[in-house]
Order: sequence, then structure tokens, then C-alpha cells
Amino acid sequence: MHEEPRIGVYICHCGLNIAATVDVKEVAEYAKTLPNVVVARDYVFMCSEPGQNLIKDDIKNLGLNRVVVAACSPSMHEPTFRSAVESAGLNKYLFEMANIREHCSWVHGDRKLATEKAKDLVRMAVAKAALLEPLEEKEFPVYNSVLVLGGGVSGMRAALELARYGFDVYLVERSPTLGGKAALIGHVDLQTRGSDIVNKMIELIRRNSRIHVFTNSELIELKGFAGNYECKIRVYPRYVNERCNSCGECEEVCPIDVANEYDFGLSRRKAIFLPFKSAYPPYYVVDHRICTKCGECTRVCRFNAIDLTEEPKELNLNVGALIIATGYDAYRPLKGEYGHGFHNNIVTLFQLERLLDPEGPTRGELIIGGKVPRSIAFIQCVGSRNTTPNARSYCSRMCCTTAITDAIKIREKYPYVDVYIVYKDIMTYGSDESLYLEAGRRLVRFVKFEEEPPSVVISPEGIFIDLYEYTIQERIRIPVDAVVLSTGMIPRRDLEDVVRVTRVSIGGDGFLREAHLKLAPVESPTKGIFLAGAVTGPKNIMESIRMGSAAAAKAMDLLSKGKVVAEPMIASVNEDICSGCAICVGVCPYDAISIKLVDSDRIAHVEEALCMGCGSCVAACPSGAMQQFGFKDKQVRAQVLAAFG
Amino acid sequence: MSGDFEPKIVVFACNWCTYAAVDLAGTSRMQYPHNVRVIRVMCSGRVDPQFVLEAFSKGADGVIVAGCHPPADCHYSEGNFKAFRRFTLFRRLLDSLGIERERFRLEWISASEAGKWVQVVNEMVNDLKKLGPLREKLEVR
Amino acid sequence: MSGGIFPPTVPVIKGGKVTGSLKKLGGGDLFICYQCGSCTAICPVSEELDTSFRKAIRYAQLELEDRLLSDPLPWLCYYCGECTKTCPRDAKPSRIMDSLRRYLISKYDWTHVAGLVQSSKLYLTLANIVLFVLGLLFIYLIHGPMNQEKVDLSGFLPPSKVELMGISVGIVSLAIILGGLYRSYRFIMHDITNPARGPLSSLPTLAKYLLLQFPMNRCENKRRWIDHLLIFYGFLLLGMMTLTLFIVLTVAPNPEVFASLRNPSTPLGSAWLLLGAVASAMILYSIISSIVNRLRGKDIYYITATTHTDIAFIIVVLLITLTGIFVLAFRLLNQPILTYYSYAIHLALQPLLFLIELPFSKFSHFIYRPFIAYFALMKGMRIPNAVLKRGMGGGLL
Amino acid sequence: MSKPVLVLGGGIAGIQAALDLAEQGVDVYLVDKLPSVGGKMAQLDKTFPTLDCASCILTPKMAALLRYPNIKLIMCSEVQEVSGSAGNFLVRILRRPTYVNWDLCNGCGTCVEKCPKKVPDEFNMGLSMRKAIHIMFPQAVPRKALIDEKACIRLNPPPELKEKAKGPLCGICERVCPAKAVDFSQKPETIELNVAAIIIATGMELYDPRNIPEYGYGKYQNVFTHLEFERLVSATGPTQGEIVRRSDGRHPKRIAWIQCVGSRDVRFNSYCSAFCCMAATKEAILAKEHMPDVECTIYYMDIRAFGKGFNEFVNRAKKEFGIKYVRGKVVKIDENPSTKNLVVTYEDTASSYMKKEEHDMVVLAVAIRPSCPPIPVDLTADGFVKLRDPYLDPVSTTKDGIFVVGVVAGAKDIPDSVTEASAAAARAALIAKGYEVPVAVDGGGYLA
Repeated sequence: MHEEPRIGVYICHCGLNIAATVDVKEVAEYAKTLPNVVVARDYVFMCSEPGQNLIKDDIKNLGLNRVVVAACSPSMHEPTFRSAVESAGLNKYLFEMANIREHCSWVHGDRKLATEKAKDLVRMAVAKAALLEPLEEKEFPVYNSVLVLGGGVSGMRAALELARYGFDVYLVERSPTLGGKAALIGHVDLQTRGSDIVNKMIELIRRNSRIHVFTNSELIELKGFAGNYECKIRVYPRYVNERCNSCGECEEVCPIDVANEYDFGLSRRKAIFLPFKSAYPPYYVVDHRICTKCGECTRVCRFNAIDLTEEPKELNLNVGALIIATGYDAYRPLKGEYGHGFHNNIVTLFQLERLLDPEGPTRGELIIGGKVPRSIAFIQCVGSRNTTPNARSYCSRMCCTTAITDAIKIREKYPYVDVYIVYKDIMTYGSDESLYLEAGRRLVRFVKFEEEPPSVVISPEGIFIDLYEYTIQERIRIPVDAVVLSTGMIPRRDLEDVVRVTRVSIGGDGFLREAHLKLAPVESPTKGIFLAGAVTGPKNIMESIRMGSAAAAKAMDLLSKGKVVAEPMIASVNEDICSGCAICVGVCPYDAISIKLVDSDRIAHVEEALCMGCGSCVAACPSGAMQQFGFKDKQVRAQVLAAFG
Repeated sequence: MSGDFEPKIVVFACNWCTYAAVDLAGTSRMQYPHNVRVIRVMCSGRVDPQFVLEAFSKGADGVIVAGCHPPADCHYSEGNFKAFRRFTLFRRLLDSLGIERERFRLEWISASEAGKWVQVVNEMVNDLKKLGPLREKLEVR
Repeated sequence: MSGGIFPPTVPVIKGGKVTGSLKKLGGGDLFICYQCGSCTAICPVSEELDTSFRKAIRYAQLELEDRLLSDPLPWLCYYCGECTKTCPRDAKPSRIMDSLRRYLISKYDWTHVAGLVQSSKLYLTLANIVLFVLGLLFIYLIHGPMNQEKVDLSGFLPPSKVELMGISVGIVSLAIILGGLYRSYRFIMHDITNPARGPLSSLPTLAKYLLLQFPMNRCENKRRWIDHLLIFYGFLLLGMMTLTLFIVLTVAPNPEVFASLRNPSTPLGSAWLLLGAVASAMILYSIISSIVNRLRGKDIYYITATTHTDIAFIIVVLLITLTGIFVLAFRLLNQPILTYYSYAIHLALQPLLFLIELPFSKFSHFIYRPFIAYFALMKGMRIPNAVLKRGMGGGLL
Repeated sequence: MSKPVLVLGGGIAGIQAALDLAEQGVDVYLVDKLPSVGGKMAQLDKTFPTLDCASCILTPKMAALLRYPNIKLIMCSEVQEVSGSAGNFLVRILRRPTYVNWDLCNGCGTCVEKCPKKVPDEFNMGLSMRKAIHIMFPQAVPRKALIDEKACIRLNPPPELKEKAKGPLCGICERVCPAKAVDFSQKPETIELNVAAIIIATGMELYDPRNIPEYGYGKYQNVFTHLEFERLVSATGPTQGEIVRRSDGRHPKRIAWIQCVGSRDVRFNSYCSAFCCMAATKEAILAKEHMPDVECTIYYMDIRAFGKGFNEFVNRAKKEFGIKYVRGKVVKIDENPSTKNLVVTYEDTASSYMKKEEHDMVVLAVAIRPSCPPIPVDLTADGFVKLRDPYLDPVSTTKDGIFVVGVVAGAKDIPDSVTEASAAAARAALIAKGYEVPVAVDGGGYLA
């Protein structure tokens, strides 16, 4: 198939690093005797400029078509020599390296044996080189647009960044409004309210022509590969159009009444409603899941803004990358967990946030059970850190800071209210520690428990928190008027939908798994799909926003060059042999392999842009139809055989 | 066994962890027996049991397949698991071929574990010296 | 998990009673404490205790009043200030201990005056002024002829009448103190049926704490200890002298002894004079040294501890001693009028000492500290300088 | 056309930022005051909570820097002055002499072998010796030799030798170097750079535990810092992973980790250093893996296990490895002069007793301090670089075109630093590629 190999072998002295223990001259002489070897030279530093020139000249003058360099580790200089070979007009994959420094001269004292081993290593390299084939790096054009899944702070942040970089952004939000959970947080820090941040972002998005917002929508299909995704989104009808001026008359007549999830159940809402004051798009929406189409609203609406005949729309989008920023769910305690559901004065942290929000159901007044409580206690780690049998094992990261911030705010506004924080460990990491100190100054009372969680006792005399106080080794009882359960974050219930469509993987804690926990926190294992915000695990608002920016940046890395380059040493199928057994499909960690029908034969097909070149499928293939460029069976086998003279 | 018998060992090292460890052993100038010949593959998951058999039949006295530590280290997220599954089965096969299990090792050596690499090689060489050449064995049968 | 049977728990007091008063008493940084235990760990006496200072602070944070009342701990702290130097949150634990002591005094005191004077400058000043004025008034009412030629104190103020005043003041003062001591005993022993140690076997410790002013002896700066000793013995001496006078006047009337005591020219008189001089010198010295130390502000104690009660105490004692000296001086210089006036003031100041300082304020420490240490020992707790086997009685409260 | 971007600091954050920029086709100057990139992470053994080794995941990134022709590494250099504004900064950088011509040096290390002068090795926190001419560490990038002028016999001859010597001393390295790269004539040079944007990633330095005399660091031999312990336990470290005492080289039987040394303490630094709890947990686990019979105790006040998988990690440490967590702040360490063992004094807040516990080795979780370069940006009260608006403009300093990432903007762990790095890179790239500098709209937000 390919022309007679003409191999040049170059032995590096690497100063004395190799030459001291390996007789390079002898090795070079030996190399000359090997099959297909046209020339063999040795030089003090092959990696140096003159060294590289030796190679280039020989390629030109002696018409070499394979090059072997015996020197240091390929991780060190393979790229160097590849580019040298390339600059001499040879395909850079027709190069092989023998590691006779790290693997030989540096680890063996005996000159004779080291030299012998060096010869073996060179022989193995030459054997493989003879079978090398030119590879070209396939390039694919990319779409200059990104799909951002989730309209919370991290999603909006990502969208804003991408738009700034000049990409078209499709911001797809499942709920009827942008803003996500952050919009519902009363106090993000002592100065900032969640809605402040959200409103500013929404304002920017509204003004931005490159960002296309789809609320009430979800991703239902994703095809293709990094840079070239085809996705389908379904847009559910709002039934209310922009003619709506939020007069709210429809709301009054609507017969359907449910708990308002935008107040975490603190208030009720109708089937037609406005999620919250600063919602975007800024008009009413009909909850298509519960609306009975009774038509009351259409009758009262004076702007005939309501049209109950609308149908769900599906539209196809072509995007280069996908950012998943679908966020989290607030942990909902079981009925009876810490007395939750047994008493109106027991609320969750998220409900408290609504209470403290000037736009919340109580206009920011701390009114629980009809009046301002004289004493209120936060119970930390509710649903987190294995405190209770059904609690998650992880720490939810934001509850401590949020609770303390709220405590300070409460003490500021109602100095006569006793505030207790019942905690396990206070997680005010980094500079948030200052909040902890401030809480002390504000006379917030901290109570520590350890293994045994506190119990909330509801009796005719009132609510009590009974616990074993760790630092005084005593059982104590705190009578309180209200209890706040500092509930943590859990993976979204509908995360499976996202996973099913995008094939990203879920980690042990139920959140999405990143490509690398430490060094690739915003990349999913799948090239071209990025993760932002609490979808990978609990984050506070600031961290989520940063992740949004980072995910956008990663998408930019991928798309900014206008093309994606596929890893050349990838798997490929010999369609003549492939039996379509599909073993490889299951083996591939990147879903790069699929079975397709070629004139009614089932045949494995490798999506070149998706393949990362691990070779698992090759090893798994029973028929040998699957091969990996650069590591074909015959090439590796050649090395094995050559290992013994 | 003849004392001067020098076993031949073929090593399939994954590019990301073990090969780097072997490099590190070099840069840290550790000394170990010369009997090993390292073949670089991208991932331990790429190693086809056939290679191992081939190595044995063509004169290797021992074979090492080495990759990244499970669970987290694998560059391809799960290649090392595949290798693990594959070669636990493969071991059984060796018995039926009359090849001692000591002649084949599946090792996890991370890029920083140059020390472990050296130790593995030493152990292997000693074991093989005890066992003697594989060739003779096979020919005896 | 909620509801259910739950073993009897210590109720946590609502409304911040304890912490409210502690704030007034100078323990304002109470809540900054994040319970790391540095104070206990660094404290020179903790090794000899069954409990920890940090714990007392938590009791206060959590309003566990009865825990505080039954805890002698604050009295075993002698304000060396190590904890305040070590506290990572700058919560000034020693200051909190000090405020706890004041709080406890106010709780021991059955007249509830202590709380007022301790927590408010105004009340303290008022109380002092009122008493002083009353004293003067009384003296004005009882005073006799003022002999211009020669000093005649007995003439000016008939000793019998002065006695009357002295006795009444003494009785009231004693009543308050004893009441306070009794209550403190009840508080500390409330959960103990039979003491771990007999009153007698514990006496040595009481003596150590009372007569040697333990555990002050451990202060790095020994001056504070010496000051305490001096002032204590100074007043003790004066007390003795007053008692003697009382005896020779009323109990076993002996005019000539009395006369000779009053007359410096007699050997007995000069000795008496010398005695008085020594006593006042001791008091004067300790007071001045404490002033100097406060002004110098070297020792952490003097930097952080000073409150209005300290200042009042210093002023009162200083005035009393000085006027006492004046009386003596003017008498020797034979300045009748001046003598009379300074004597009057001197006497009028006494109630301040015996009706405010002694029962309610600074001076009461001298009484409470030793006795509460004594009670603690009887309770079976380990306290500094009185090592007791652990585990005895309520030893491990 | 695009203007270059300056990345200050070659730690993991700086590396990530540089790689991202290069990936986007922007020219990058990566400046670090040390001879190699890698930063603090290069000194770590393993990373929590996955326990995968730091160098395995870091060194490929370091090597990758060399693959990009548009990344220029400027080592041994520090910023002196920054002027100009977004899109057009003028930066003056001072480069210390290495006395080795790095264009010729290929890191063969022959000179290092032959050099006669030994001094403590900073990379190993002084736990081992290195030569006067040295390569920072085996996987250093760039892998070049340099001469420590203070240690070098030639450059800084000891007086007694100087007298009798006629002509220059030593100079062995110069003779043995096969590449003829050694050059004693090098002088400090000032480099002027014109860059479009600056990314500050200068990271942290450790708070000097000597400021807390109670802990006796520097006085007692067996008191270590986190980073020293990392080197000890590291397979590439001075002891190949043998955990030994400084005093007698024996394996410790009881090791104590003391948390919040200089952090969460208004006397020193009131902030929390964020990663120490997990670092201690990890090190305790590593110690257990190295020496199963070792007794590990961690003295803490709050276990800050807030990150992904952290709490699970701590649970593992407790259950699987039987590591002891004691709640109580250690106030002082005393040395037993005969055994060189260390007695820590603390209150066990779980029993309210003051206790003294003896250990063979103590590791201090020393606080971090931001190491801010001399650049005109606002700092927070704690000395960290101030963010313009953490919510609407996450990685921008108070000065347009200057971005900040990593620990220098606040204590955080590796993933958070990496995240910020990518974000900042993209921002800087924009400016570099000549998009007009974004204009602020109400509330610090920015229009795309």
C-alpha cells in the first residue's frame, strides 16, 4: 500500500547524559544494519538547531520517508522533532522516538548492558517506524453560536460573556422567567440582594441583540459533535403575549390556585400568574401544566393578550457548543424532619430569604406565623453532611454564610429578636469569616451540635429545640418562636432529562461530573459541552457566576478558531471486516462510536471529532476491524517482536 | 536455574501515568535492572491480550501492563477499568496455557510513583529469575 | 425525631437577662467568642480545675443562669490577662470573667443594690454622695462644743455617739455581707446534698485565700498581690484598733487607758499612733501603686480592667486615709478647727466604705473570693492551691 | 492583529490563563519570579479530595506551555512598574541574571553533578541540599540550569579563599557544560513590554509562623509547615516519600496537625485560608497510607469541608483511616529537650478540660498571604486584590484591562483558581484582539 520505507536513525548524546553510559557510536553503527535503515548518525544534541538541521538535510538529500530519533522522552521533545520533520516536507506522523535517556542511560550503570538495551529500543522504534503511515489532522468548521441551558445567574453570565465575544447565544430556560434561584434570595451579602444582581443581568440581556432568550422551553434533542451540534428545543406556549401590561385582572378570575413555588410555598398563585416582580419576559404566563383552559382570563383581559389556543413549538438550532447551567433544587425536608410541616413557624432558609426580600410575600418584614418572632433559631446542615438519615453527604457550601447574613440583617432590623444559630461547623470560608465575627458583634448566639442532630419539639407551651450542646457537654432546650431550617442544595429533579439528551455523566453525589474535578471544573467529559454553576455541585452565587464566565471562555477557546481539529491518532473502522457486533459502542467513553447501516449491513462508525484516541475499542474489537492510527495492532506488534533480537 | 539467566520483560505503559513515571525514575536517576523494554500506548485500555500472548510466545519471560490508578487518574476516564476487567479474565487463561501467573502483572503506577515502578521491576525480575526462562518450560511440554 | 420523650433539659433563658446585665458590667465582647478554648488552655490555673473558663462564657452566651450561679469559676480567676493576650477573637475573656464576678455579686446580694451601683456610674456616685451627706448631717446633729484652745475630740464628738453610728453602720453592713455569703453558699451548693468535704478540713484553704490573698500570689506582676495584701492588712489593723477602742470605751470601760491611747506623749499612746501610721501607710501605698500602675498601663490587668467602681473605690479609700492622717497631723500641730473638720469628714466617709464598697462593690471581692473558693472546695471541686482528688463528690461537675 | 497579554505568576492559575489565551491565538508573556512555572501546586504531593497526584495533572499543563509558539516564558523576573491603560499597558520587568544562557542550555544537568557547592533547596523547603548551579526541580519548565549567585564560589567567593586565590575561582560548571551555556558576565536586565491586558495570578506566600512564637516553629526541629510536609510525603521529595523527623530522621509515631495558624485570628489574619482543613485531612491520610501504624490528630475549630466531595473525604478520614479530630485551638507547643517530642497545650472543648498531648511531629496549617505585585489596583482590607464587582464583573480589578485570578484575589482552592483563570483569559483576549474596551453601564455591568 505504501512506498518502500527509507528510515533515518539519529542517536543523541544529550551531552554526556546518554553518551556517558551508552556507546552511541556503536548504537548508530548497529542501527545501520537494521532493515530499511538508510542512514544512522549520532550528534551531541539532536534537539538543538544544528541537530534538527541534520535531519532536515537528510530528508531532502537522501529522500528519507521515516525518521527515528533515539534521545530523551517523547513527552520532552517529540513535538520538537515532529515539527522539524514537518518543516522538511514530511508528514509529521512519520516520526518515531526511542527513549534511551530516561529509560536507559539514566537508570542503568553498566555501559555494556545499557548499550545493548539502547540497541533494542532503537530496533523496536525502527520496526514500528517502518509501518508508520501519514496521518492528517482533520478539521471541521464550527457554528459560531452557543446554546446555554438554564437562565439562572451562571447561565445569564455565560450568555453575556459569549455575546460579548461575538457569538450568537440561545438562552434556553425551562421556567417562564429568567433569573433562577438567585432572584429569590433576599440577601446575597450584607449589601446585595439577589434580585439586584439578576435585574442588572436581565437588563443587559434585554439590551443585547445577540442573546436569544427562550423561556418555557427545554432541550429535547442534541445531535452531532463539538463545534457542530444540531439541537432541537421545544418552546411551550406562554398563552400570554407582549400586549399584556401586568394589570393582573386575569389573576383574580383564574379558578386554579396552587402553592407558589416562587415563594417556596409561602404564598399561593393562580394558573395565570407573574412569577415575580422583575420577571423577564415581563408579562404574565399561563402554567400550561395546570391550566384547564376554562377561558376566564381571556374574557377579562382588556388587551386580548391571552390566547389559549397557542401550541408548543419545536425549533432546530445549530450550535458549536453547549453550556449546561441548569442549577439545583432546594432541599425540601421530609414532613416531620425537624418538625417541618408540623408548625407554621418552622420555615426553610429559602422561605426566609423570601420573607426578608422587600419584594417577597411580607414586603421584607420578618413575619412568621402572623407576627415577628421574639426569638428565632437557625438549624444548620438540614439535608446536608449526613446529619439525618435522608440527608446528603456533602456540605451545601452556602447555607452557613446565608444564615449568618440573615441573622445579622435580622439583628439590625429587630434588635429585640434573639437569634440562635445551631450549627455543626461554621463554613464561612475565605473572607466570609468576617461575617462570622460580625454576627458575634451583633449578639447572634451560636450553639454547636456534633453527631446527634438537634430535635425540634412542638408542645402546647411552644416550640423548643432540644440538643446536646457540644461545647458544654449538656442537653439544653432552647424555647423559640420560630425555626429556620438551613436547607441545602440537591441535584435538580429534572436533571435526568438533561442527561438523557446530552449524555453527560452524573457523579456519585447526583450532580453532573466535570472532566476533571481539579483542573477542568467547567468542562464535561464530552468535548464541546461545558458546565456552569450549581449543576456540578453546591456553589454560592459568586462562584456560580465565575463558572458562567469560565464556561463561556472555554466555549470561546473551542470555537474562536472557526474550526475544530480532530485528534489524529483516533480509531477507525475497516468496514470490510466489521461485523457490527457493537462491542466497541459500549466500550467508548465518549459515545464516539455508533452503529449505522451501510447498504443493510450494520457497521460501526467512529465520529472522528468525538474520538479522543484512547484505543479501548481497538483492544475490544473481536474482528480487528477497529484500528487506532499510530497504534495499529501491527505497529504495536512489530515493537513487541522487535523487543527480542 | 542458571544464575546468569537474565529474564526479558515487555512493559505496556500508558502514556499519561506509567510512562511518565518511568521518565521520572530516569530524571531522578534511580537505578533498576535493565531487563525491561517499555512499549508506549495511549491507555492501558488499548492493550490487547493478544499482544501479551504474542510477547510470551516470542520470548518474553514476563509482561507488565501498567496504567493510571483507578478511579480518578485515567486520562480517558475509564480505560484503566477496561484493562482491569480484561486482564483479570486473561489471568485465568494463562493457567490453562501453563504460564505462571507471576509472569504477568497488571500494575497501577501514577506519574509520580517512580519509586513504585522501580520496585515493581525489581520484584518482577527476582520472581522471573526464580521461575527461570519461559521458553524452556514451553519447549519441555 | 421531633416531639417524643426527652430527658429533663436545662431550659435556656429567653430575653437575654444574663447577657444584658453582663454587657452593662463590661462583658460586651461576650458573643465574639467562638469557643476555641484558648483562654482555658493558656490559663495558669486551669490545670487545677475540673472545668473551663470557656465553658463559663458559653453558659453566659446561652443565658444558663443557674449554671453560672452554681459555678465558682469566676472567683478562681485573678485577672492575670493571659487569656486576653491569647484570644484569637479579642473577646477579652479576663474582662468577661471580671464582669461575671460583678454579675454574681449582684446576684448574691439580697438587697439588689449591688446590681445598680455596679452597672451604673450615676447610681454609684449618687449613693456615695447621699451617704456622705447623711454622715455629715448626723455628725452635725450630734457634735458638741468645739474647743478653740486645745484639740478636744471627745468634746467635739462624744465617743459614745460616734460608736452608735459605727455600730449601726457595722450591723447593716454585716447583715448584707452575711446574707450575700449565705446566698452564694446556697447557689453553689444547690445541687449538692452532702458536701464532699467538711467545713473544717477546708478551712486551711479559706485561710490561704483570705489571709494570703490567693490565688493573687500567682500574678506575674507580684505588685498586685502585694497591693492586695497591704490594703487587706491595712484595713484589718485599723479594724482591730477600732475594736480595741470600742472595748476600752464600752465593753470594759477603762477611761485612763483610753485617755493614754489618745495621748501621744504616753508610751502607749505613741505606740498606738505608730500603729495607726503604719496601717494608713500600707493602705496609702497600695492605693497609690494601683493608681500609678493604671496610669503607666503596663500590666494588661490595669489596661483592660479599670471600671467606675475601681475609681470610686480608690477615691473613697484615698480620702478616708488622707483625712485620717490630717486628723492626726492637725492634732499634733494643735489646730483644733482643722482637726474637727477633717475628723468630721473622716467619719462621714466611713459609711461609704462599709455600706457601699464592702457589701456591693470592689471591697466585697475581698470577702467573696475566699469564701466561694472555700465553698467550692466543700462542694468537692478542685481549686488552685488546694489540690483535691478528682472524682470526689461533685468533683467532676 | 492582536496585542500580547501579560500573565503575572506561573502557578496553576497563571498556567491555565496562559494556555487559554494561547489557545485563542493571543501572544502571552508568562512572568514568574522563580526559574520554573508550576507555583505552589508543583510542590504538592497529592490533591484532595481525589488523591490524584499533583504532578500527574500539573506537569502535562506545564509541558504544554512549551508547545505553544505564542507563549513566551520570562522566568526569574518581577514587575517593577506598570503604566498606561487598557489596550496599551507599558510594563517594566526586572530579570535577575541566571548566569546561564538559556538559549544554549538544554537542561542536561552535567554542571549540576559537577558543582562543588551545596546549599539548602528552597523547592524542598530546605529539607534537602541542592548545588549552587541547579535546575529547580526534575520536571521544571523550562528545564534550564541557573546559578545561585549568593551560593556560587565564583560569583560570591568566601573571603578566606578570595585572599589567596589569584584570578577567578572554581568555574567548573563553565568548563563541563557541553553546550557552553554558562555565562558569569550576565547582569540584571530590564525588559519593557507593551501589552493589551494584564492578568494578575501571583498567588500567595505563606504567613511566617515565626510570628507566632508560641508554636516554636524554627526553634523546635520537629515542627513543620504544610508545604514542608507535602515535600516530605511526596515521592519526588527529598526523602522519596519517607516521613521522617528533622531531629533524628526517625519515623514519627504520633503526628499532629494544628489548624488556623495565623488565620481566623484577629491578631494575625482574620480571614480563613479556606483549604487548610482539607489539606490537613489529606496529609493525615497520606501519612496513614505511608505508615499505617501512625497516630494522626487534627486540632481544629471548625472543619471547613465545603467543596465537592470534601465532607465525604473527611468522613473517610475518620472512619477508614481512624484520624482523630479534636476541637480546640492549640495555644502553645513545648519541646521535650531530650526526645525532641512536642507537647501541645489546648482545651478539648468536647470535655472542657485543659489538656497536654505529646506528639513526635507537628504540622502547622500556616495561613496564606496574598503576594500582590506593584500594580496600581485597589486592595481589600486584608491585602487581597479587590474585585470591581464580584457579581457582574467577576475577575476584573478596579482598573480596566487588569484582571485578577487565583489566591491573590482571596483564599481558594485549585478548581476555583482554574475557573477564574479561564474567565480572565477570555476577557483579556477580547482586549488583546482589539475589541474596544467594554463600557460600563449602570452598576458596573458591561455591555457586550
